[in-house]
Amino acid sequence: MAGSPVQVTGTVLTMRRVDAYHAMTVVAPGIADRFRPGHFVTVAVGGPRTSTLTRRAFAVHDVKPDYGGTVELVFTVRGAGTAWLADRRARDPLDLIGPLGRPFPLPRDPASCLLVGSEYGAAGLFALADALQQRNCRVDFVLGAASSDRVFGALRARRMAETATLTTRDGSLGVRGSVVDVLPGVIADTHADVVYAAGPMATLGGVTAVCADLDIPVQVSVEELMACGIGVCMTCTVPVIGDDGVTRMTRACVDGPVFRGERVRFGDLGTIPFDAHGAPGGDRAR
Amino acid sequence: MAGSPVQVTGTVLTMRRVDAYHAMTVVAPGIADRFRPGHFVTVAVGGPRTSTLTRRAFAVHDVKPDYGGTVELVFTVRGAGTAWLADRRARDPLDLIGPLGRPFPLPRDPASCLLVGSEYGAAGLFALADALQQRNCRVDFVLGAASSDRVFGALRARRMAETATLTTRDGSLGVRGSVVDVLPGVIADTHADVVYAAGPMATLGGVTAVCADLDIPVQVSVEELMACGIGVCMTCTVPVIGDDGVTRMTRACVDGPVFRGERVRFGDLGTIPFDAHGAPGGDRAR
Amino acid sequence: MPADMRTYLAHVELPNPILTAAGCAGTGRELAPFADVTRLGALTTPTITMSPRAGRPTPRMAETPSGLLNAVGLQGPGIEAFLSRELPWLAERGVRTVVSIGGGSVAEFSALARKLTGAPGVTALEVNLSCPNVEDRGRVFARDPSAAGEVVSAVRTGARYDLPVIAKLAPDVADVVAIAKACVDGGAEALSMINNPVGMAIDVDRMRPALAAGTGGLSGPAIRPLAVKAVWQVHAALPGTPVIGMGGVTSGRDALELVLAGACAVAVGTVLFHDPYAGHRVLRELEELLQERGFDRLADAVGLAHRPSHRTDREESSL
Amino acid sequence: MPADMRTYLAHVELPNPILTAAGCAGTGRELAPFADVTRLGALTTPTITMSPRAGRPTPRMAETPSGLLNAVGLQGPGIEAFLSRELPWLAERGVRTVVSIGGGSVAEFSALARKLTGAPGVTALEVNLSCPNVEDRGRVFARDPSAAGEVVSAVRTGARYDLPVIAKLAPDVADVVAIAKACVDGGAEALSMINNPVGMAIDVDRMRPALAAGTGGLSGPAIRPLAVKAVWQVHAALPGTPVIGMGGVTSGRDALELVLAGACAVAVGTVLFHDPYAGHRVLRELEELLQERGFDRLADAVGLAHRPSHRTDREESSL
Ligand SMILES: Cc1cc2nc3c(=O)[nH]c(=O)nc-3n(C[C@H](O)[C@H](O)[C@H](O)COP(=O)(O)OP(=O)(O)OC[C@H]3O[C@@H](n4cnc5c(N)ncnc54)[C@H](O)[C@@H]3O)c2cc1C
Ligand SMILES: Cc1cc2nc3c(=O)[nH]c(=O)nc-3n(C[C@H](O)[C@H](O)[C@H](O)COP(=O)(O)OP(=O)(O)OC[C@H]3O[C@@H](n4cnc5c(N)ncnc54)[C@H](O)[C@@H]3O)c2cc1C
Ligand SMILES: Cc1cc2nc3c(=O)[nH]c(=O)nc-3n(C[C@H](O)[C@H](O)[C@H](O)COP(=O)(O)O)c2cc1C
Ligand SMILES: Cc1cc2nc3c(=O)[nH]c(=O)nc-3n(C[C@H](O)[C@H](O)[C@H](O)COP(=O)(O)O)c2cc1C
Ligand code: FES
Ligand code: FES
Repeated sequence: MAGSPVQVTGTVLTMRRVDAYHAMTVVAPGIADRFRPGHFVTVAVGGPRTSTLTRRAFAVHDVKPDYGGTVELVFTVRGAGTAWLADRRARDPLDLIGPLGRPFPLPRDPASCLLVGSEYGAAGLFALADALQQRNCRVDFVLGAASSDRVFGALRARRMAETATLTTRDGSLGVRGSVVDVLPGVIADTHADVVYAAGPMATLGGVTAVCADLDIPVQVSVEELMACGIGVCMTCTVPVIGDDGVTRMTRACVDGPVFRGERVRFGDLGTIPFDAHGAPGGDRAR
Repeated sequence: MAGSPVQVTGTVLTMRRVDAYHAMTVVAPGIADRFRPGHFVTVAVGGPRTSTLTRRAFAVHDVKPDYGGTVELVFTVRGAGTAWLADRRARDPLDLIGPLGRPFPLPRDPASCLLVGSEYGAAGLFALADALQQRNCRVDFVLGAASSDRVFGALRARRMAETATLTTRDGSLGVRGSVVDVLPGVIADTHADVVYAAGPMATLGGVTAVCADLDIPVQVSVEELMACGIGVCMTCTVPVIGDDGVTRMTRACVDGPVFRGERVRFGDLGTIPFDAHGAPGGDRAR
Repeated sequence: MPADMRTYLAHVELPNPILTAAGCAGTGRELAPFADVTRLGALTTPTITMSPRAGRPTPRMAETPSGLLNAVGLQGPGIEAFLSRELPWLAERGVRTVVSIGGGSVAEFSALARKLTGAPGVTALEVNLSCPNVEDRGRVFARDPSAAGEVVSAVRTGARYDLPVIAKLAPDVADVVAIAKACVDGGAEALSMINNPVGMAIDVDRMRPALAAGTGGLSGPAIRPLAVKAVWQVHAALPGTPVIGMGGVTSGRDALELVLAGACAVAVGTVLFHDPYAGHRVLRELEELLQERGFDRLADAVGLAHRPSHRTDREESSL
Repeated sequence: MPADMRTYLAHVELPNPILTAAGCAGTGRELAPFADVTRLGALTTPTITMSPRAGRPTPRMAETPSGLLNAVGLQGPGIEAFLSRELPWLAERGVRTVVSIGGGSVAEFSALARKLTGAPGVTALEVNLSCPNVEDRGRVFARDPSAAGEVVSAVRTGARYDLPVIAKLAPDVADVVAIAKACVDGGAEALSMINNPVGMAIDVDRMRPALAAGTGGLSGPAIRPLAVKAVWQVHAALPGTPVIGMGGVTSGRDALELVLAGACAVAVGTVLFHDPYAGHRVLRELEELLQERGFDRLADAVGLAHRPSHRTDREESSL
C-alpha cells in the first residue's frame, strides 16, 4: 500500500524551535509506513468550530519507526493555520492525511546528486538524501534563504553530504546571494549528474534554467495553493508539458508536487498559456 | 463606577465540576469591584479564528476579593460555546465584559425573602442571599431542576437559609414536581414578603402567576437570546409593561434581566403583543 | 429501528440522500482511497463542457472565514474524454453518477444532453446554470428566469425521457423562486441549490485580488444560511419538486437543517477537501439524528420545519 | 509618519474612515462606556422609521458559522422620539451622525428626509433600501433599480442640498452595479454596502426555523467576500462615487481589504457585539497597516487593488 494515503488522528510527540522554524513530530503510524521522500501531508488546523476550513500542506521532513511510526514537519508561521500549529503541545491530537503526492524519483544506478533547498524547501530534502545515500549515490547540498536563521538543516547537511554550500540573501551566512547564483559552480565542482530542488517557485525556475543550460536533469518539488491536497478540487494546477508535448494545467497535489523541471512552464505561472490544452478559445463557461 | 461595565482579559483561576455544572472562577478585578447581585457577564468563546462570533451570557454566581477580584460562573454545556468554556484550564485567558444588566433591587427594610431558582438559574441567587442577609432579611430557598444532579447549590442553600425546599421533576431529590408546584405552600410557611426568581421563562411565568394570586411582589431574572449583551443589537427583547402601562419590546440585557414579574407578559413571549408600542400596523419596513 | 433513508430524484430511487457536490469529488477515483464511493446516494461529476477547458490561472483559491473562494473555471477534459475515460470507471463500479453539464449557449447544453443520453452509468443530469451565456454578454443563465428555463427545456428535450434533469440554481439572484419555477416549467424534474455565490478577497500584502480571476465562488459553512433560505423558499413555492440541498454541509446536523427546510437529498462539497470521508460520516450522523427524533423514514422529515407553528412550542423548548 | 486618515463623503470631511454600521451601535449611549464615540469617523443610527416599531418577535438571532442571523425588524421609537430623545444626545457630544432612514413607500422616505433636514448634528442621511415596498407586494427597494432610484431621488429632494445622501445597497441582487447606478442617477452622493443578505437557519432540535420571523439578515465575517465583491464591482463602475464598505470587518486587515477594493470609509457592525471597542481598534490597525505599506494618505489606498497587474507580481510574491 506504499503511496496510498490515509487519514489519521495522530498525536503530537514533540515541538521544537529550530532557528526560524518549528519542528513538530507526530505519531502517525499509517503515514510513516507508506512514506517515500518527496511526499507531503496535509493537516487540519484550528480545532473544533474553527473558521479556517482548509488543510495546510507540509513536506515530510523525516519519518521514524518510534511508537509505530512518526512523521516530522518543519514549518514557519505564515498565517492563521501555521500560527495554530505552532501552539500545539506534546500529546495534542492532530488530524493528518498522507502520504500525498508523487515522490522524488530515485536514480536506478549510483549517481552524483545535488540537492538544492531554499527556505523551508530544504526540509523535504533530508529524507531524500538518506535514500540516495542508501543507494550509494553521492549527495551534495546547496541550502539558501533570506537570512541565516532561515537556512534550514545546514549542520545536518554538512554532516551527511560531501559538500554543503550555503547562501543567504543578506550575506549573514555563507555566500551572499541565492542558491541559483552558486549553482553553476557547485554543479561543476560536484560533477552532479542530477539536481533535486525544493523552494519558492521563482527559485525553482532559476534552478531549472541553470540545469537546462548545463543539460542536467532536474526534479523540482513545486508549490501552489492547495485547497484539498488529494486531487479533487483543481485549485493547485501548474502548466506542465506532458510526455506528448502538450501543456496541461496539471494538479500539483497528485500529479506532483515533484515534476521534471523542464516540464514546468515557470515563465507562464499564474497564466493559462495560450497553447495549453483547453486554453480559452470558443467556449467560456464562467 | 458601580454598574458601569468594563471589558477585561481575565485569567481562569479554577475549574470545578459541581454535579451537572461547571464552576469557573476567573480573576477579573474591574468586574468584581462593580458587581451587584443579579448582574451578568458575557464571555468571548472559541479563541482566535473561531467561527462562533457571539458572546455567551452568564449570571455571576459569586465574587471574591482574592487576587484583586474574582468572579465565579456556573454553567452547563449546551452548544459550542459552553463546550469550549468547559475545556478551559487554570491560567487560560478569558475575555469578559461585565457587570451587565440591572441587578436585583433590595428591600429597604428587613423583609422575608423567598429565592426561587430553577436549573442554573439558582446560581445567580446566592450573592443575592448574602446581600439580603446583610440587610437582616430572612432568606428561604426553593431550588428545583429536572433531576437531582441539576439542582444547584442545595447544600449551600440549606446552610445559609432558614429553609430550603428542593424539587425535581423525576423525584430523585426533594419533592417531585417543579418549583412552581411547591411555591404556594412555601410562601405560606415562610411568610414571604417578596419573591426573587431565576430560571427558564416558563418557570418564571409560573412563579409570577402564583405571586400575583397571593399578591406578593416578585422580581424575576429573565433570559432571552442575546447577541451583544450591552444594549446595541435589539435581539434580546421581551414584552414588558412600563410604568405608564404601555407594553414595550424591552431589552433584557440593559433594561433587565431583572424585571418585576407582573410587568413581563409571559403569555405573549415569542410574539409582538397587538397592543405593544409600535406593534405592526400601518408601516412595515422589513 | 434505523430510519428508511431511501429518497427519490423524480422516479430514480437512491438508497440514501447523501450526494457529493459537483466539482468537489473529482472523477470519483481520487476519493476512492478514503471512502467507498458506491455507498454514496450518488456522486456528482465536475461540470462537463463540450470542449476541454484549461480553466482559470492560479491562484485559484482563497480561504475566507468559514468559507472558501474558488475560481477553477470549470477545468475539465471535455465531453469526449469524459465519456471515454472518466464515466466508464464510475459505471464499472456501479457508482450512481449525476453528470453536471455546462455550456455557453442553449445549443451547447442541448448537445451535451444528447451525448450523455444512453451513456451507461448516468443516473441524472444536473444543469449548471451558473455558466455565462455567451449570447447575452456573459450574463449567467442562473440570473435570468427565461434563459434558465430555455436551457433546461433544451436539455430536457435532448436527453432521453427517463433520465431525470436537475437544474442547479445560484443564490445571488433577486428572486430564486422565480428562477426555480422557470426551470420546472422548462421540464426540470428536480432542483439543486445552491451553487456558489460570487465573492472576492483582496490579498492585503500584495494589494491585489487574492484570486487571479478576481472574483470567485464562495462555498463552505459561511454560505449555509443562504442555502437553507433558498431551499426553504423553493420548497414552500414548489412542494412537489425534489430539491437537492447543498452549501456548507459539514455534519449530520447541517444536513438535517436542509432536510427540514425541504431538501430530499443533500450534497457535500467543500467539506470533502477537509475530510474526504465526510459523505459517509454525514450520512451516519443524519441517520442517528433521525432515529433519535423517532422518524421511520427520511421522507417524513423533508420540509417538516414548514408545518404551522403553535405558540406552545417556545415554552416547551425553554423548559 | 502616520498616514493622513481623512476621508470625504461628498463634501463632508470625516477625520477618519471608520464608521459604525446601522443598527449595530445602538443610540450611541450604549457604546459610550466602552469607547469614545466622538472619535469615530461617524456613528450610523439604527434605521429610523416614521412611526414607532415594535419589530419582530423573538427569537431574533441565531449564530451561524462566522456569521449572525438577525431579525430585529427595525424596532425603534419612530422619527419624533428619535429627534426629541436620541439625536440631541449625539449632537450635544459632537458625535458625527449618519442617520439611517427606512420607509415602506417613497412618500415615507421623503417625509423622513424633510423631518431630518435642519436637525442639528446630522452629518448625512443613509437610505436603507432593504425595506419592503408596501406598494409593490413587499418587494424590497434594494432589489429593483427603478424603485431604488426613485426612493433616493425623493430623499435627495426632501433633504437640504448640503446634507449628503448615501444609498445603502443589499448584496442579494442579480446585478448590484445596476442598482448602484440607479441610486447615483437618483442623486445619491455616496453608496454604502453591504446590507445583510437574507438567510435562514433551522433549529434541528425544535425542528423549526431558528428565528421567529423565519428568515433574517446574515452578517459577520461569513459575508465579507460578498462585501468585497460588491465594493469592487461598484468602484470599478463608478470610480468617482464614495463607497462606505461594510460586511464582516473585524480587524484593520479586513478594513484594508475593503479600502483596496474601493471603499473610502469602512463601517463595523457585528464585531461591535463581540468587542464594543472594535471601531477604535480597527482604526488603529488600519493606520498601522497603511504606514507599514508606506502610504502618506488613506486616499492613496482607496481602490488600489484595481491597478493593472503585471506578470512579475506573482514572482515577487513567491520569493
Ligand atoms: C506540497 C507543499 C509542501 C509544503 N511544505 C511546507 C513545509 O515543509 N514547511 C512550510 O513551512 N510550508 C510548507 N508549505 C507551505 C504551507 O502549506 C503554507 O505555508 C501554509 O499552508 C500556510 O498556511 P497558513 O495558515 O499559515 O497561511 P494562510 O495564509 O492562512 O493560508 C490560507 C490558505 O492558503 C493556503 N496556502 C497558503 N500558502 C500556501 C503555500 N505556500 N502553499 C500551499 N498552500 C498555501 C493554505 O493551505 C490555506 O488554505 C508547503 C506547501 C505545499 C503545497
Ligand atoms: C442573563 C443571562 C444569564 C445566564 N446565566 C447562565 C448561567 O449562569 N449558567 C448557564 O449555564 N447559562 C446561563 N445563561 C444561558 C447561557 O447564556 C447559554 O446557555 C449559552 O449562551 C449557550 O451557549 P452555547 O454556546 O452553549 O450554545 P449555542 O447554542 O451554541 O449558542 C448559540 C447562540 O445563542 C445564544 N444562546 C443560546 N442559548 C441562550 C440562552 N439560554 N440565553 C441567552 N443566549 C443564548 C448564545 O449566546 C449564542 O449567541 C444565561 C443567559 C442569560 C441571557
Ligand atoms: C472547488 C469547487 C469547484 C466547484 N465546481 C463546480 C462545478 O464544476 N459545477 C457546479 O455546478 N458546482 C461547482 N461547485 C459548487 C459546488 O458543487 C456546491 O454547489 C457549492 O460549493 C456549495 O456547497 P459546499 O459549500 O458544500 O461546497 C464547486 C465548488 C467548489 C468549492
Ligand atoms: C442586529 C443588526 C441590526 C441591523 N440593523 C440595521 C438597520 O437598522 N439598518 C440597516 O441599514 N442595516 C442594519 N444592519 C446591517 C448592518 O448595518 C450592516 O450593513 C451589516 O450587518 C454588515 O456588516 P457587519 O457584517 O459588520 O455586521 C443590522 C445588522 C445587524 C447585525
Ligand atoms: S489541491 Fe485540490 S486538486 Fe490539488
Ligand atoms: S443583547 Fe443586544 S440589545 Fe440586548
